[in-house]
Amino acid sequence: MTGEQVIFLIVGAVTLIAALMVVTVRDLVHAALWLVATLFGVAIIYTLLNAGFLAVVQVVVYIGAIAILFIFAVMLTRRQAADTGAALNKNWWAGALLAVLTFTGLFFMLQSWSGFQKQAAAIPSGFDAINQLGDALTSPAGFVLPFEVASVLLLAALVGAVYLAFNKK
Amino acid sequence: MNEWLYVGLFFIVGLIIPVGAIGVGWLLGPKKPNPIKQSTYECGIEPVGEGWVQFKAQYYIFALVFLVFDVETVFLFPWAVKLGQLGMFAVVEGIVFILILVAGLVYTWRKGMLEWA
Amino acid sequence: MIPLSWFLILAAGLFSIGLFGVLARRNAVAILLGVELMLNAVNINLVAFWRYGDILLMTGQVFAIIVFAVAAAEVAVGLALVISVYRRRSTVVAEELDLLKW
Amino acid sequence: MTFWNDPLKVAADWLTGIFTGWGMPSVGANVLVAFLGVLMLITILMVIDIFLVWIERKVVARFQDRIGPNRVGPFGLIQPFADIIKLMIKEDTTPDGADKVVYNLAPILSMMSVLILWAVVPLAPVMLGVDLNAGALFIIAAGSIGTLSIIMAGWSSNNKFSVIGAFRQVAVMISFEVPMLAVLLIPTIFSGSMGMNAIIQSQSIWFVFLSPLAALIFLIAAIAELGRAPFDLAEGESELVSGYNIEYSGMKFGMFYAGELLHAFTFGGFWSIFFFGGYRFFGLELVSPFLAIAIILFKALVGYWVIMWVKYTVMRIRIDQMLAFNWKFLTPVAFVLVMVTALMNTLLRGADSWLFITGMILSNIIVAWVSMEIVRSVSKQERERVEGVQQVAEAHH
Repeated sequence: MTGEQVIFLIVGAVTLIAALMVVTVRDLVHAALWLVATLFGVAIIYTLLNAGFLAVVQVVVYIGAIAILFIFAVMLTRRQAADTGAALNKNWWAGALLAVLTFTGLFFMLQSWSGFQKQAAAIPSGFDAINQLGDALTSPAGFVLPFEVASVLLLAALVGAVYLAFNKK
Repeated sequence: MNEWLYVGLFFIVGLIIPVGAIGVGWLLGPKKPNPIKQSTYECGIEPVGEGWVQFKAQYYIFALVFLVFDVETVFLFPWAVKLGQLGMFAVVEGIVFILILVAGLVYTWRKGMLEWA
Repeated sequence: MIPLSWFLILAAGLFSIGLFGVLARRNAVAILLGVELMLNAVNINLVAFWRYGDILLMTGQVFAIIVFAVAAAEVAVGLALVISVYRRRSTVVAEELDLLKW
Repeated sequence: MTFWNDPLKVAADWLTGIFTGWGMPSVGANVLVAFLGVLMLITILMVIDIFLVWIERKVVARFQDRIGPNRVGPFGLIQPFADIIKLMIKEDTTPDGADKVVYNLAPILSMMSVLILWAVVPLAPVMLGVDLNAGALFIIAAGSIGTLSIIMAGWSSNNKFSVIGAFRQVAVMISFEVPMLAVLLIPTIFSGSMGMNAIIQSQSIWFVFLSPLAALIFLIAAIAELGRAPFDLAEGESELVSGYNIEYSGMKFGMFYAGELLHAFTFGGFWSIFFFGGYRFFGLELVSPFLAIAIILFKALVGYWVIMWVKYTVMRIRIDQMLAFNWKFLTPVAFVLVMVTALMNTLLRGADSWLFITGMILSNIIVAWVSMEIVRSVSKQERERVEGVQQVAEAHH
């Protein structure tokens, strides 16, 4: 077993445990903090996939912005410091069953696929992901339209969210 | 070898040093807790109510605008890296991209959501 | 080296946990946390397929970045909805929001 | 390859030789040597941090026409060690109802978020740290961890003041992150890379001469990120007692405090890297790596001094003023500057370097002038409106 595999197993296990904590702990601030741990684990997984730029973006966008927004929202929608009452609803066992079924289904479906055990090719020397990404996002043959549409999407989200949450009646 | 391994070492050492410092402080310091010492500090008077206050919704608005601009600027970094080798077309693209988002800022501003009222 | 299967299984596990969170949590904010987990699982898949496919083809990474934008938009609007509901009904428990039941 | 030309590599090779001589596999030896190197760098940083306390106290004393610490040791140099011993032997209290794990984790994360910044700082042409190609964004990523640690500290203390302080601090930090990200695009545009070393290498003309406005916006945003005056309302002593770290004592408080000082020093360093050529100084950096380290540390100290100068000169402003300043002034100006810089950079490509510099400076001055004019006319209107209201009120009396 190589060093990378050991790191993957440790990080993967921690990520999955943190994800389980996200969906089960009662206190929502704790759930948000466990989400941060999960997201950080995913960022490490990106670095193992040689996608360093995405790992940094993951930390900037998810931990720096989305997790903060979650914590703010949790604090805005409660009247006392701690959460009380059950964390899960009455039909949680059905949800658990469905989740397990999904996982087994995905697992067997993937296992029957021929590329499942594929190994990664070596990275060509001089390969710079950010440069390539800049090319892909700006060349007319690439992803110019998604690039601009993303900005329209963000604009729509901003306008919609401001309107929804703070339309004074 | 993966350069991120070294960044990981910085994370590990960055954890060890403060843990060590706090650990030494914990070993050397006295440990005599009592209820008065443990009570939360409110300028010397008895704590009133619980340690919780309702927040202004304004905090959420600023976090929201921040989130949108954060994601946008992250999009712009690959564009900026490549800009030196691209023509006018790429510049116009980026400017349109920024202007669309500035429109969002202007909307929020005009709705009076950036006021701390 | 790590085979592709490890990443795919991790992503599948993360997705299933997220699905469980969406189906089983009572608090609306917690349901959105579950959605975030599912989006992250998708992103792991996208990046893994980029790395294990043609590395010069940036489609996987571009899609992952688009997913970041979509996740940001989803969180912004989703949480705004939750706050809006909280202001009207003073609760964020999904079961108690039964206005459209009948 | 002698020791004086590349000390780190010589030392690393020597240590690797020793470790492999003990029968360690070469990969393990490499990782261990890198670990020791990181440990050494961070230990040196902590020592610098201790002296920063002394520097800060001396400088603030001079600004306020005092002498500062001068009793313990020559020029009071031993004073910070006395402070540290005091912090260490203080009792470490935890308030009732605190969330223990989160409460203890917060100062650790706060310190860590500052220390990891040094992973991407190039100290000399042969000591690049980790030359990440996403270096500029890495700073922001580390800052996000710092933001998170403040929320954790404020929330877990179970104290109203610390929660309010934390929320204000976080609102300020995330708001000013936007103009900071935007101006980081400008060195990226000029150098065509986000890597710290590439940015330094392309500064045959310091970027401050190409874009003085960007350097200024970066400094303002950095001061706000650091939560220093005039943006330190989170710890307004008279209203919030001390902000998010009220309930911390002993070494845990020390971590927040030391983290803040080192953070300011580090951002002085980043300011010099992005806009003042980092370790470059008229070719002197090529003479010896030690000289290069001295240059970058000196520039970082100058940046730190400027941050202190602002801190002890300008008074604290209110949170509404601060957020309005950011969202209604700094952010639009930063984005306009990015657009103008991108346009000019493409228009002037291939032009003579003097023409390039002149064009860039002129465009900066025009952006600054136009935005100041807009602010002036808006504030004039506002003043007239306020005076009109006052006159109406007086007429009623």
